[in-house]
Order: sequence, then structure tokens, then C-alpha cells
Amino acid sequence: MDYTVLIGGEAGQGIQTIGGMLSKVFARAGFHVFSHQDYMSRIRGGHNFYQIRFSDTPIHSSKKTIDLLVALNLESIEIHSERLSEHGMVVYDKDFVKKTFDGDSFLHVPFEGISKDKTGTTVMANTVATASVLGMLGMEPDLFEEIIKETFKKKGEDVISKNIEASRAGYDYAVTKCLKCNFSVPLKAESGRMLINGNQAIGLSAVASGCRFYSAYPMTPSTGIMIYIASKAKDFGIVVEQAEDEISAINMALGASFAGVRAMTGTSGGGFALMVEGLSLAGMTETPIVIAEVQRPGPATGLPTRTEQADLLFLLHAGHGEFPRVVFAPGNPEQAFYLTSRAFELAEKYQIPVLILSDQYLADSQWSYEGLDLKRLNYKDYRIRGEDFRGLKEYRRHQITENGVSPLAVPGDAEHVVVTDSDEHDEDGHIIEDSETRTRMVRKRLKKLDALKKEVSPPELYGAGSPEYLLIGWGSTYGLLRDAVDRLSRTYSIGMLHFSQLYPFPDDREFLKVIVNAKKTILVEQNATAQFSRYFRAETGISFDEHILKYDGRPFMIEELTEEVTKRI
Amino acid sequence: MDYTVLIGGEAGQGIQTIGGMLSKVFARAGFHVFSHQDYMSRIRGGHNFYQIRFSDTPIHSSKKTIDLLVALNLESIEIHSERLSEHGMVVYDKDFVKKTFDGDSFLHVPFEGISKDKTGTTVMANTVATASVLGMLGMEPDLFEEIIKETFKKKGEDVISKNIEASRAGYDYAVTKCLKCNFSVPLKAESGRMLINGNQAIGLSAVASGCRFYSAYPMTPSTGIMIYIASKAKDFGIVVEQAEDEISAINMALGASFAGVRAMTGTSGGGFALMVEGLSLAGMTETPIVIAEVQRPGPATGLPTRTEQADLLFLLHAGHGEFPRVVFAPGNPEQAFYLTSRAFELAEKYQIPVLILSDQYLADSQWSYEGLDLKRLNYKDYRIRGEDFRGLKEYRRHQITENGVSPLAVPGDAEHVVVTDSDEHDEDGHIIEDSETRTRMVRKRLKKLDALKKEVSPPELYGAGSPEYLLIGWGSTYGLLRDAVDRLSRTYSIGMLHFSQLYPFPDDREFLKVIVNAKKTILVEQNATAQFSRYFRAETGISFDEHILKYDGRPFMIEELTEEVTKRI
Amino acid sequence: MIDRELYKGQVPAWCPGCGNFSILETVKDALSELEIRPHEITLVSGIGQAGKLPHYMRCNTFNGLHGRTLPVATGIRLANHEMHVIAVAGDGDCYGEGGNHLIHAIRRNIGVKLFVHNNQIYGLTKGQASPTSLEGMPSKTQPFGSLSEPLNPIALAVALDCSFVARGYAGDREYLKHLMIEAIKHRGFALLDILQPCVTFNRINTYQWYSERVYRLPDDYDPEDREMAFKTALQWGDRIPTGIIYRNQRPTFEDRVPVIREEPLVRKEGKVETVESLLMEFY
Amino acid sequence: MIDRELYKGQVPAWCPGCGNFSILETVKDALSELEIRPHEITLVSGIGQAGKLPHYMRCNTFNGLHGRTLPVATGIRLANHEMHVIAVAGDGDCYGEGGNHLIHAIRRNIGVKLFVHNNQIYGLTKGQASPTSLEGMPSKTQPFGSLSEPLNPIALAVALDCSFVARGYAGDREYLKHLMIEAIKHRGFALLDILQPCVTFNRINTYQWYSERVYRLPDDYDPEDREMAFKTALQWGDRIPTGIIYRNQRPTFEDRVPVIREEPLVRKEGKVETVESLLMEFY
Ligand SMILES: Cc1ncc(C[n+]2csc(CCOP(=O)(O)OP(=O)(O)O)c2C)c(N)n1
Ligand SMILES: Cc1ncc(C[n+]2csc(CCOP(=O)(O)OP(=O)(O)O)c2C)c(N)n1
Ligand code: SF4
Ligand code: SF4
Ligand SMILES: [Mg+2]
Ligand SMILES: [Mg+2]
Repeated sequence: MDYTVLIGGEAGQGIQTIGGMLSKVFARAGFHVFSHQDYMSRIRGGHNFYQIRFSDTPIHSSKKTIDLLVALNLESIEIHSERLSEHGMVVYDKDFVKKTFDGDSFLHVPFEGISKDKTGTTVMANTVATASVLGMLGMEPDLFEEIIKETFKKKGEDVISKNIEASRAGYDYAVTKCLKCNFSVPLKAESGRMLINGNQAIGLSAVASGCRFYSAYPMTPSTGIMIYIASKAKDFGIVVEQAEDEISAINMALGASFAGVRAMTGTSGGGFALMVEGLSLAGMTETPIVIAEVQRPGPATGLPTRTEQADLLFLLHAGHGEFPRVVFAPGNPEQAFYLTSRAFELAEKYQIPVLILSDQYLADSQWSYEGLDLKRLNYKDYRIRGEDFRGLKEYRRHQITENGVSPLAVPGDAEHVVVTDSDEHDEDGHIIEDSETRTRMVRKRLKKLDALKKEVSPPELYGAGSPEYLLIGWGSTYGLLRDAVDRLSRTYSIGMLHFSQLYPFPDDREFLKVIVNAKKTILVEQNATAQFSRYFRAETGISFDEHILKYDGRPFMIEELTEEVTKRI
Repeated sequence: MDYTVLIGGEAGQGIQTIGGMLSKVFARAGFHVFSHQDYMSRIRGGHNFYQIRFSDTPIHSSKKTIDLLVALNLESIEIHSERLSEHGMVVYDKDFVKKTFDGDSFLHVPFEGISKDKTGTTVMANTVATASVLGMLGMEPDLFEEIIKETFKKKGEDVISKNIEASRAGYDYAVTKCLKCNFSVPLKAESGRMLINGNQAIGLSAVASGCRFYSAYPMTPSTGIMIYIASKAKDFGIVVEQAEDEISAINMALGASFAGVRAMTGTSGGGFALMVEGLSLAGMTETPIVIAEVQRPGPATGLPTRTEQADLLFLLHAGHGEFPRVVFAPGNPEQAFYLTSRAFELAEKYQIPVLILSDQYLADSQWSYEGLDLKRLNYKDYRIRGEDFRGLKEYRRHQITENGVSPLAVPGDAEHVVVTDSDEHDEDGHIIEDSETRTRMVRKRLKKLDALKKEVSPPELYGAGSPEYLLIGWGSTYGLLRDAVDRLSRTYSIGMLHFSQLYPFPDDREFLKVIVNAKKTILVEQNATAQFSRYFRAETGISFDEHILKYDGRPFMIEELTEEVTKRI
Repeated sequence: MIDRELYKGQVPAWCPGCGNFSILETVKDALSELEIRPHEITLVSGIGQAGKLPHYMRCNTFNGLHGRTLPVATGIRLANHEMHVIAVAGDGDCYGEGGNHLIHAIRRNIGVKLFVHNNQIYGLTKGQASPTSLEGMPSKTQPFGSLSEPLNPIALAVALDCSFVARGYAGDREYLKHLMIEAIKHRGFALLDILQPCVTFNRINTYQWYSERVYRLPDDYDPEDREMAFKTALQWGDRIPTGIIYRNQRPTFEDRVPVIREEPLVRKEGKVETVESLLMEFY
Repeated sequence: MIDRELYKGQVPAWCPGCGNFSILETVKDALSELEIRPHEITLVSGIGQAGKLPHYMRCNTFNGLHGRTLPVATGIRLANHEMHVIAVAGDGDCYGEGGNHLIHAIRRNIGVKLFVHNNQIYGLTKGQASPTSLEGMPSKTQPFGSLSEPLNPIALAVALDCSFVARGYAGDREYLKHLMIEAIKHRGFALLDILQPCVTFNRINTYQWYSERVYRLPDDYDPEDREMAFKTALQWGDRIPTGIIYRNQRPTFEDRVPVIREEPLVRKEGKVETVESLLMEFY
């Protein structure tokens, strides 16, 4: 079983509500779920959609073919019906769509009518729509009712019971009327799965990793991280501050970090561009900071609500002067969860900026998991505080040590003063100009890279052990590459090499063998210039044989990708 | 003949006045001159120096060995006297230095005393010092008197005659007292040479290339460009605006360019970091702009008055999203002059940002030339104006054409409207979100790179035709590499490959043969991580054998470099 | 009067009922009345709902970055001061991200007109507090509501001696047109802050909220009296004044830059031949 | 009183006679009198001559980027509001490059004290006009002199309802100390603009120029009267007032962020164990 439901309509029609509820039902039922969102940069009108795939076997990407189209307007039918599978169905409310379709594959459900009928208002039309989908799929209505109860808990019994009524009516209507529905969804599993998207995973992990300060300026598609952390600010004692601009956001976070707390900021490409001077400041003052950059297509404003992977080279080299950094690009929410925690760990341990490179596709895609392991997040406080600080005989913020890491103390906790400077400085943190100190300080800072290269894990190899055809990618294409390997491995000896820990390039270069031994290496990227390929050649001198590139702001559908790969084989 | 004069002292003592006058005298006398400056980030006190080398054969770098030290304070003697050549001399005023030196190589000249004596004030001490150097060198005093006349023309006859009197007295004093002086400077040539530094060359070329608008925020070591252009604003009808910050500076320049004039901005690394979002905007709106980035050592504030080449990778990849750019890194003022003009040409022809990457060493170093050829600057107006614009039937700012270049018209000159957008847009410049237009527009913009690769010249090969040892460099190390080749070619088959047109990498890759055939390639760079080497490997897959790196903020002295090269051979 | 059809642009992507519609229509009215043709004006905008306005018109347009309207507008105006230049910005755009440029554009007194669609919210990014949001306004990124005192752009501008300071209201198109016309006719920089209901995200400052409070300044109000203007600027709450709150006649930036006194920069002929003399200075 | 020797730092690299020396000494006086020990205070500075001050003291120091003192200071203060935080900035630093942060720090009313060394010039970069330079002041980068109206930081702050606004003069150390002490004792954001002669580059606003004009506000001046404050703020020319020009008692930002009400953020214990509950929300 492997079905895709697409909910399409105008911004403001409740696509996210329906999509969110349905994915949750599927996950609770124990299925593997993958959803992604496609929306325009406007608040009302236009055309948006939410696509959910669910299956009883693992899946990690979206399909082109859809099985059930929930059309909230006519445009959705016009745009998406050609993607319907053989037994695919369209469910719509002819009053919304203002047209009637007679074909077998069309089911009219009076979303608003039923809502009005049962509850006196049309506001529960989305509940009706959601329930009718479940009815068409032949799933039990109980999980949805459970979710309704949770969702509207704060709104009171009346709202809950009305929604349940509307839901039952929608469900029954669909079950009764959809004679052609031919879906066979297995019974739900013993235990449900969790459902989480990329932004939530980063936010959750930040909270779990002891992030105490988050300052940012709103910018799609990164705002979800801020929203998540803000929602936990009260319970977890976090200061979340919306800064006046991105320059302020990063400098505030650096101030908070200097003062002794774990600090983070998040933005997208244009906002990150404004943070670049601050990034260099983090490098010079050796102030730990975690920065999430959630990419969207550029240049400039570009396509602000869509996806791209075109800021890679920019992030790798951003900032004037030379300083160590770490760049992660998680491939899915699970990796985002573990790597964000690693980002906080490395930022503090090495007193460097750590960048998390995500994108709109990852940010807004939901993945389902059995669970995430909190025990894998090992929290260690690398700062010298209280008694420990007071116990020091002397203190030099930028003391030169063998591995380049100086003691990082919390100012105010002892009588020692903590001094740092954006100018080149001596071990005490005071401004200098002489050649010798400069040289030693440059070496001290860059020395950290030696250890960092060992902290970084090599890429993940998936599929055939020594594949003839090797797909290479990084960041959010992870699921696509895996699914492509799964699909194509029936025919070919094929594997995937996926990079989520991008920089520094790992010391352990064992994995290069797989590349050298492959008959053909095929790079897959969501940009127009094959940036990773360039980075890889800069590190290794090796070029990939083929590039599959996409830069229209939309993610690959799995069929699209496998077709492209097949062409290149 | 190949002498070096070093003037050392505190900030504010007039080092620049003396150094400036002396270099001018040497150049007018027809010698080859090379000078560089070393100064601290303070206005008074500390230790600064100005080093001038002059010779009757071509020279392009500074020597470690100095022949004449003009010490304005004791520290200058302490720091620099160990660099004196065998017959080297120190000239000082024991009242400044507050100590007397008896050695043969020391000459006390009462700079202030003579000035006071002859003119009643001490203000002409610098004139005395300058003249005494000329006396010691055994040069004629006439050129200096000519220069005094020009310099003080506006201040009136009295100032001129007093300065000349002071100068004669200083000159005579030195000639009479310096019995050990043993310099043999040839007679002056028929015609003098011009003397120009990197910042002036960029500024001069901007004016000559029709730059009409320069907006910037002051930042050492780039401010000299702004000062030069500002000094010509009145005569050449240029608007020079000091913006409130660098973000404003670049956006203003883009506005002016959109409105129809050639526009430029300049800054150093930290200021450039703030311009990165604007750079991306130039890319998206296809607005021509020239940006000079005059590097200093980073990260952050670093060493604000010193030199480094550590922003290369940053500039090559700066900006979110993908768009074409050109990056030049002139090797000397002459190249700066021609390449700045080329920058304006290419920026307008292809409607792209063009970056000129300089550094403090180039900015403040003076080179001497017979002349610069204005005819090599071919000025062509690529904008559609007036009649031409009015004559168009229709107009689309971002029209898709075969080579990716759209018509660039001056808004207001015709009834057609000119529309551009930082969002992805259609040919008319209006915001779009669809996949097809996006893809076409990305291709259109990147298409320009094909032609640009042909506009760019391959690197300059100097020395042996097919050298065994090949020095590789870019930007301001040009003179050093050439001089090193000259020095070492007596012993080795050695050559230089120097890149001044960095990006795009030229289509014509003939020159790679020299690299492949060399026994050893040695990269010379002023940074700690061999950035050019990384860039080169990204482009070609080729790695260099050796790296000579310097990152203390000071330029190489030629002896230092040849010694290092010899070690690596 | 020019036919308003001449300014017709793309179909707006704003929410039905948004206050931006009336601002858009009023801009057209004002231009039509002033007989400024589409190619004689450049609209500069940033990113936000307000920033989309120029696309819904037909005229020269530079739709740049969020927060950077004023520098771009300044550059355009310096290059061609015969061009009318209007910067269209959101409150986040102009008072948040771009706050610094506002201060310095006011100081320059450059002949750019700034129309701020002040909806007291970040519209396009879905409802975060803006610098003008009321204290305590809750949002998803402000866990404890907006904690800062709202920015008073009018008081700020009066304090900086801005040469034209006005407030309009999207719900009073007639008066808004008058203010736009006065702003455009004014020599020097003009700030026109326009109260604009955002029907989707701002549930506090609604049409009703504004309509109950907004009033037109009386005819005998003297905008040249700076202290009075400051007092008026501080009025915010039960009564919100609209009109020209402050105005003075100080010289414009264009007046003070000698090189553009005779003709716009964009029309100056190059004098490349005279560059020869510059070369000589280096000998 | 704490021994001033405790604050002794590096040897200043300022020009002899620079007004910064007396500001430096006065900062030490004020801290000593307030008995704030070096580790109990963090000085945050940017780049410029003023920005070097913390190096010439001994205390916690974050000498960051040009223009970015206030965001860093805000971050420090939010993370640890038991720390005294003073931002030391130049006029270019704070009113030019960093103008936007000033506006928003004032709105936040965060307990950071901003001391601006206002020498009406860019000192460290050798004499370009700053936002407070007098109109017409010539410089090498302003071919026609400074063409903008000088920024009046006091009026700006009063307009933004800054909770403490004062002007001091480097040539009147006694009074300057008083103002510094009052600023530090004030709850909330304090702007102290300090007139500081730059003996090398500013040949207009010299010690003499200031001394002839500067006067102390009379004892009966009421800084709580905002309109009066605005009037006083506009005084600039023959008579330049120094003293606390405006003050109010509005709540501070720290007061309004609930999570730090009980203890500073930096001393909060992590509750990683309770994260388990967050995970459950995703099922
Ligand atoms: C540098 C940068 N930061 C953030 C954004 C995201 N962004 C787009 S519009 C906007 C705010 C919109 O609010 P406002 O300016 O008030 O305009 P409105 O939509 O309310 O008209 C933001 C934060 C951006 N485009 N660029
Ligand atoms: C981003 C950035 N732009 C420019 C500079 C160069 N810069 C250093 S100090 C300074 C101005 C100094 O003036 P001010 O802030 O008034 O301080 P002062 O030296 O007068 O005390 C400038 C422009 C910089 N360091 N960083
Ligand atoms: S979100 Fe608000 S401001 Fe934006 S279009 Fe909708 S109503 Fe208007
Ligand atoms: S340049 Fe001016 S501000 Fe800077 S140290 Fe010298 S006198 Fe002081
Ligand atoms: Mg708004
Ligand atoms: Mg200053």
C-alpha cells in the first residue's frame, strides 16, 4: 500500500488544516508518512497544495502520481487531475468549485453543506473534508475523533462535539456515496508513529540541547524554527527576541553567548547575507553560535516560499578573513534533530560558528518515525562557571593552547575579567598589531580544524555495497536519493552517497573508494550550477560524471528523479 | 643602482609627507620607483614607516635591506637599523630621537633646528629632512624645489620661498656633513616617470571610464578611492555620496545605475560583508555595478591598516542564489587602471556586478610608469537612451535573448516603463512564481557566463617559456613574483603565472600546459589557507605542489620570498 | 487629469478587503490628478505586502530588498532628479529592517516621497509584531506579546526636522489623495505614514478601530510650528490625527549638490577627453 | 569608593589632548564611586577611537564590530541582567552605521547604558563627516562639505520616549561623572551623548567652541516634562544644554520578559529531562 493524497486550493482555504490532520491520522495509524507543501508568497488566493504520501513500508519522498485529490477549488482539479493514478479519485464540493464533474473518479461531498447542516455554521467544512477522505480510504474514524478532541480541548466541549458530528456526517457521506472508491488501507498498527518536519526538528533539538537564547528576524521558510522555540519559551526558560533586523539578530545572539548561554539564530539566504559580518565576528571572538539557514531560491528575494540548494558555496565561504566553522546539512527531520544537537555541542566545544543548512523542502516536509532518541543528545557544558571559574589563578580568554581551544568562562562569575575583541588580539583579548602575535593567533584559531575534521562523520552509503552507479547528494534530497536507489536497485547495481556533515571535509577518506570504483557517479542537486560538485572537486580533485540539476523551486517527485537517473545510466 | 630609503616614526610626524615628496623626486628623475607603507590603526604615536625603493632598472617590490633610514624617533632606529645595508646610513635629528649615535653610519641633521633658523618656525622640518636625504644621496636639489613650488602654490609665495630656503639649508647641511655617504645615484633621465598607487589607479580609471556615481562608507584601506573620486567630482560631474552604512552605499549605487548612470562603490572586507545582500540584488535585477573590495586582514576588524589576500573565496561565492559575476584582482596600479575600466565595460555590457579585489599593499603602494594609455580604455555606452529608446516599439527590461543580455534602457527617456524586481520575474520585470518562467530566467542569467568566459584573459606567464619551477599567484603579489623570477632565473629555470582576471575562469585553458609540464608548482599567497589553490582545484582538479603563505598582515620583502622559494625548490 | 487606465497593472494578490487596495487606487488618483505619466515616475519598493504595490500599477519600478527602498530611491533621485521617485514601504520594511535609512534620508532631505503602509504588523510573513504594533500584541514569534514600546514615526520625523510629515488613513481616500498630492508636490523628503488595516492578521487595529479614532487636522492647524507638531505627533490613542503634521522649507539635497544643479546627472555628457589632464597630475 | 587602580588597562593610543582621555578617567571615577568592580560590568564597544576605550580599562569587554554595540549589549543584558552593561560608541558608530539599533534599543528600554563619544567626526578613519557634523563641514570624502542636516540625537531620543536622555561634555568632568552615575543608576535604557573634542580632525568643534556654548541645565529643570524636554533638545547653537534632558519611569524590557523575572538566564538550570514531554507532542 502506497497512497498519495493531495489537498489543493487557495491560500486561506484551510489546506494546512486538512493536510495536517490527515497526516496525523496516517501517522497514528502506524503508517510511514511523508508530506510536503507547495505554497505561494501570498496570504489569500493563488494556488497552494499539501501532498501526503503514506504507506505500510518506508517511504521518504513525494510521488508524482496521486491517488486522492481533495480539490478546494476548480484550479486544483485543472492543475492536478492529470496526475491521478488509474483508480485515483477527486473529492470536491461543487459549491466551492462552482462546477460539477460527472466522471467516475469524481466525488462531490458538500463540505460546507454538511457542516452547516450538522452544526449550523460552515466553519467545520475542513473537518467534513478530512473525514470524507478517511471514509473514501476506508479507514476507521476513531483516530480522527481522538485528534479532534485534542485539537479543540481548549475551545471546550461544544466545539469538540460539533466537530465530531460534522466529521461523522462527512465520513458517512463518503462511505455511502463513494461507490467507486477502491482503496485498501490495512488495519492500523499497534502503535502510532510520530510526525515531524524539518523546522520543528531543529527547534525541538535546540530546546533539548539547552538553547537559552534565540534572536531572529522573521523570514520564510525559517520562521517555523522561531515559532517552535517561542512556543516553548515559557516552559523551558528561553529568551526569544525578534530583532529589528538580521544584523541585530546575530549580534544579540553573540552577546548572549558571550554572557554565558547557548544561543542561536535562524534565517534564510537574504537574511544570512546580512549576518555575514557577524559570522566573521563570531570567528574572531571565538564566540559559540548556531545559525540555521533555511534556503529558498535566490538571488535576492527570488521565490520566497519555495525550495533550492543554492547557498552551499556561499555558506562554506561566507565571511571576510579566515576562521574555522562547521556546516551541517541534514537530510531529514531525524538528522536535523541529531545534527542540531551536535551543532550546539561543537559550537561550544570549539567556540566556533556552526551552520545548519536546510531548505524549504526539508523545513515544511513531515516525516514519520517510531521515535527519536533523546539519549543520543549528550549535553555537556563546556563553559567555566561559578566555583570552577573562581578557582582559577588567572584567566586569559584567548589563551593559546595546543589544540587551539581557549578556556571559555562566564563573565561575572569570578573576579577575573573576560575580554574579547574583533580586532586581532593577544591572549588577554586586547588589541595588538604585531606580526608575531597575529601569526600565532591565526594558527591557534585554524588549529581547531584538525580536531574538527575528526569530529565529522563521513557520508552515508546506502544501497549496493560497491555500486556501479552512485547517486551523490547532500541535505534535503536524502529521502529522494534513498527512494530512487530502492526503486532502481531491482534493475541496477546502484547506491547513494549522502553528505549531511558537509564541512570540514572528513579526515577519514575511506569512502572515496566507492566513488573511484563506481562506473558512473551522478550528482543530484537542487541548483543550477552543481555547487556540491565544485566543492567536492576543491576538496578532492575528483569530478562527478553526471549532474542532475533542478532549479525551478519545486522538489523532485520520485518518478521524475528516477527517470532522470535512468537516462544518465 | 638600487636603493631603499625608509622613513620611520610616529603617526602624525609627517612620514607620509617626506615619503611622498621623496618618491616623487625619484620618479621625476626618471628612476623606477616602488614604495609601500606600513602604518598602525591610530592617528598619533605608535610606529609607522614608508619605504621607497628606486633604481635605474625595473623593480616591482620592496627589499628587506635598506640603504638610508630617516629616523624621526628612537624606535625607528631600534626597529630598522638591523636592516641597514653595508654602507647604509641613518639620518636623524638628535632632538627628536633624544639620543646621540656616534657610529659612522649615523648622521645627525637638526631638522627642526634648521627650519627654525631659516624660517622662524619648526613646521618646515619635513622639508629639511627631505632635502637632507637628497643631499646624502648626492642628487640635485632642483626637482625637489620644483615640487615645493607646485605643492605650495595655493599657499603663496612666502610659504614657497621659506620652504625652498629650508630645503637648501637641509641639503647643504647633509652634503657638507655626510662624509661617509657613499651613494652613487646616476644623473636624472630626460623624462620623468609617473607615480601612482593602487587606490589612485582605480579612482582615476573610474573617472576615465565614465563613473558618475560613487557611494560608499569610509573604510580603510579603501577610502583612498573615494577620496580620489571626490577630488574630481566637481570637474567631472560626479556625485559622491557618503552613505550612512555599506548597505545603503550599495543600494544607492544600484538605484543610480538603474536610473541610467555608471555607478560604483568601494569598501573593505567587513563592509563588503554588509553589501552581500545587495550584491545578490544586483544579480537578480541585472543592474550593472562595480565594487572595489580592498582587503585587510580579518576576520572581523582584524588588522585594519594592514594587508592580506584572505577574502578571495568569500568574494567568489558571496551572495545567496546563483548569478554571474566577474572578479578581477589587479597585480599593480597599471593593471588596476586597465581592469577597472574593463570592470565598467563588462558590468554594463552584461548587466552584472563586477568585483575588483585589491588589498592594502596594492592600495598604498606606489609604482612608477612611463605613462598609462588612455586609448586602451574603450568607452562604449551600452544603455538605450533618448531617441533610441523612444524608437522602440515595445520594451521589456528582462527580455529573454540568445546570449542572456536584455536591453538596458534609461527610465524616463521614453514612454515605455522600466520594471525590475528582486523576486523572480517575467520578461516585463513583474513578479512570478511559476516553474517555467523561473527556469527560463535562471538560464537566461547564467547564460551570460558563456560569453564572459571568452571576455576574460588567461593568466600572464613571465620568465622561462616552459619553466621547471613555476610560481603561481594572483593580485597584489604580482611585482614580488616577477622580481623573484628575475632574481632566481640566474640559477633556475623559473617562471611566474599570475592571475589578475580571476573569475570566470577563462575558456582558453592552453596555459594549463605550463602547469602540467612544470617540475614543481609553488603557490604564493597572503593568507593562511591557500585559498587560490582551493579555487584552482575546484576549477581544474589540479593541485599545486607547494604553498608559500604569509598572514601576518605585512607584505613579503623580496629577499624573504626568494629565500622561501629556494627552500621549496 | 490623466486616464487612470494608463496606470493599470497586474492583478493584486492581496487578501480581499485589505487596506492596500484603497492605497493603490489612491496612488493612481493622485498621479492622474497631478498628470504624472507612468514613465515620469519610478516607484521603489521593498518586500512585504506593501512592496507589491508597484506591480499592480504601470510605471517605472524597482522592487528591491526588504528594508532598502530609501537607499535605492535616493540613488535614483540623485542620478535623475527630474524623475518623480516614490518609495512604497511596509512598517516592518521601513521602520524595522530599514530604520537607519529613514533617519538619514530625512537628514538629506532628498526629494523622495515615502509612503508607508502602516498596518502595525508583518503581513507577508504572517503576522509577527512590527515596530508599530501595540505593546502586548501577541504573535507566534513573540511568546509574551510585543514587549517594546511602539515606534512613533511621526514624532521621530518631527524630531529629525523632516521637511514634510503627514499621516493618512486608507479608510479616508479623499483626504489620503490630498496628502499624497501635497507630498509629491513638496520639495524635499516627505514621509506619509498611512494607517492600513490588515484584515487577516491584525485583529486589533481594524477598520473599526481606526475609524473610531482617526480625525482630520483642522484647517487652522499650522504645520510649520515644530513644537505644536511634536505635541500633535504624540497624540495616539483615543484620537489619532491625520493630515500634514509638520512641514518646513529647508533646502533639498538636490539643491545642495553643485554638480547636478544645471541638469540631471543622467544627462551629463562624459568628458573623457579631459581625463588626459588627470594623468598629468601623477608626474 | 573602589581604588581606581583596579580599572587600570592598556596605554591609550589616542592623540595627546583628545577629549577621550577625560571620558575614560570619568568612567573610572563613576564606577569607583558606584563601587562596581571590574568583573561586575561589561563594556561593549564598536570600532572607532571611542571603541578602544574598554582596552584602556580593566573590566569584562566585548569590543565588537563598528555600529553593532547595542545588539551585543542587549544580548549580554538579556542573558545576565545582573551584569552592568555599558555600550561605548562613537557618533559614526552609533548614529551612522548603527542607527537602527539605537531606535530599537530605546523602544525596548533594555537596561543598557549607551555612552556616545560625540566628536562630530569620524576620528579613526581620518576625518570624514559624521551624522552629527555641522552642515557644510568640508572633508576629503565630501567634495562639497557635509550636505545633510546634522542629526540631533537628543531630540530623536526624546521623540522615541527614551527613558533617560542626557548630554555631557568631556570638558566638564565633574558634571559628566554625575551624569554617568545617574545613567548607570537609572532602570532602563540610558543615552548619554558626550561632546568630545577631537583635536586632530575636528577644527570646528574645539574645546573652545564647546566651552563657549555648553551650559549645565538649572537645578529646577524638570526632565520629566516631555514637551519641555523636546524644546530643550532643540537647543543647539550659541547655547548647548548639558544635563539630564529627559527621563521617565516606564517599565524596562527585563521587567517584561517573564522567563528572567526570577533569576538571570545565565543561571537557569537546564531541564533536559522534561524534554521527553515535547517529543510526545509529535505523536
Ligand atoms: C532581509 C530580509 N529579511 C526578512 C525578510 C522576510 N520578510 C518579507 S516581508 C517581511 C515583513 C513584512 O512586514 P511589513 O514590512 O510591515 O510589510 P507588510 O507585509 O505588512 O505590508 C519580512 C520580515 C526578507 N524578505 N528579507
Ligand atoms: C562595517 C565597517 N565599516 C567601516 C569601518 C571603518 N570605520 C572604523 S571606525 C569608523 C568611524 C569612526 O567614527 P566614529 O564612530 O565617530 O568614532 P571615532 O573614531 O570618531 O571615535 C569607520 C567608518 C568599519 N570598521 N566597519
Ligand atoms: S495579510 Fe494583511 S496586509 Fe497582507 S494582503 Fe492580507 S490583509 Fe493585506
Ligand atoms: S583622531 Fe580625534 S578622536 Fe581620535 S584620538 Fe585623535 S583627537 Fe581623539
Ligand atoms: Mg506591515
Ligand atoms: Mg566620532
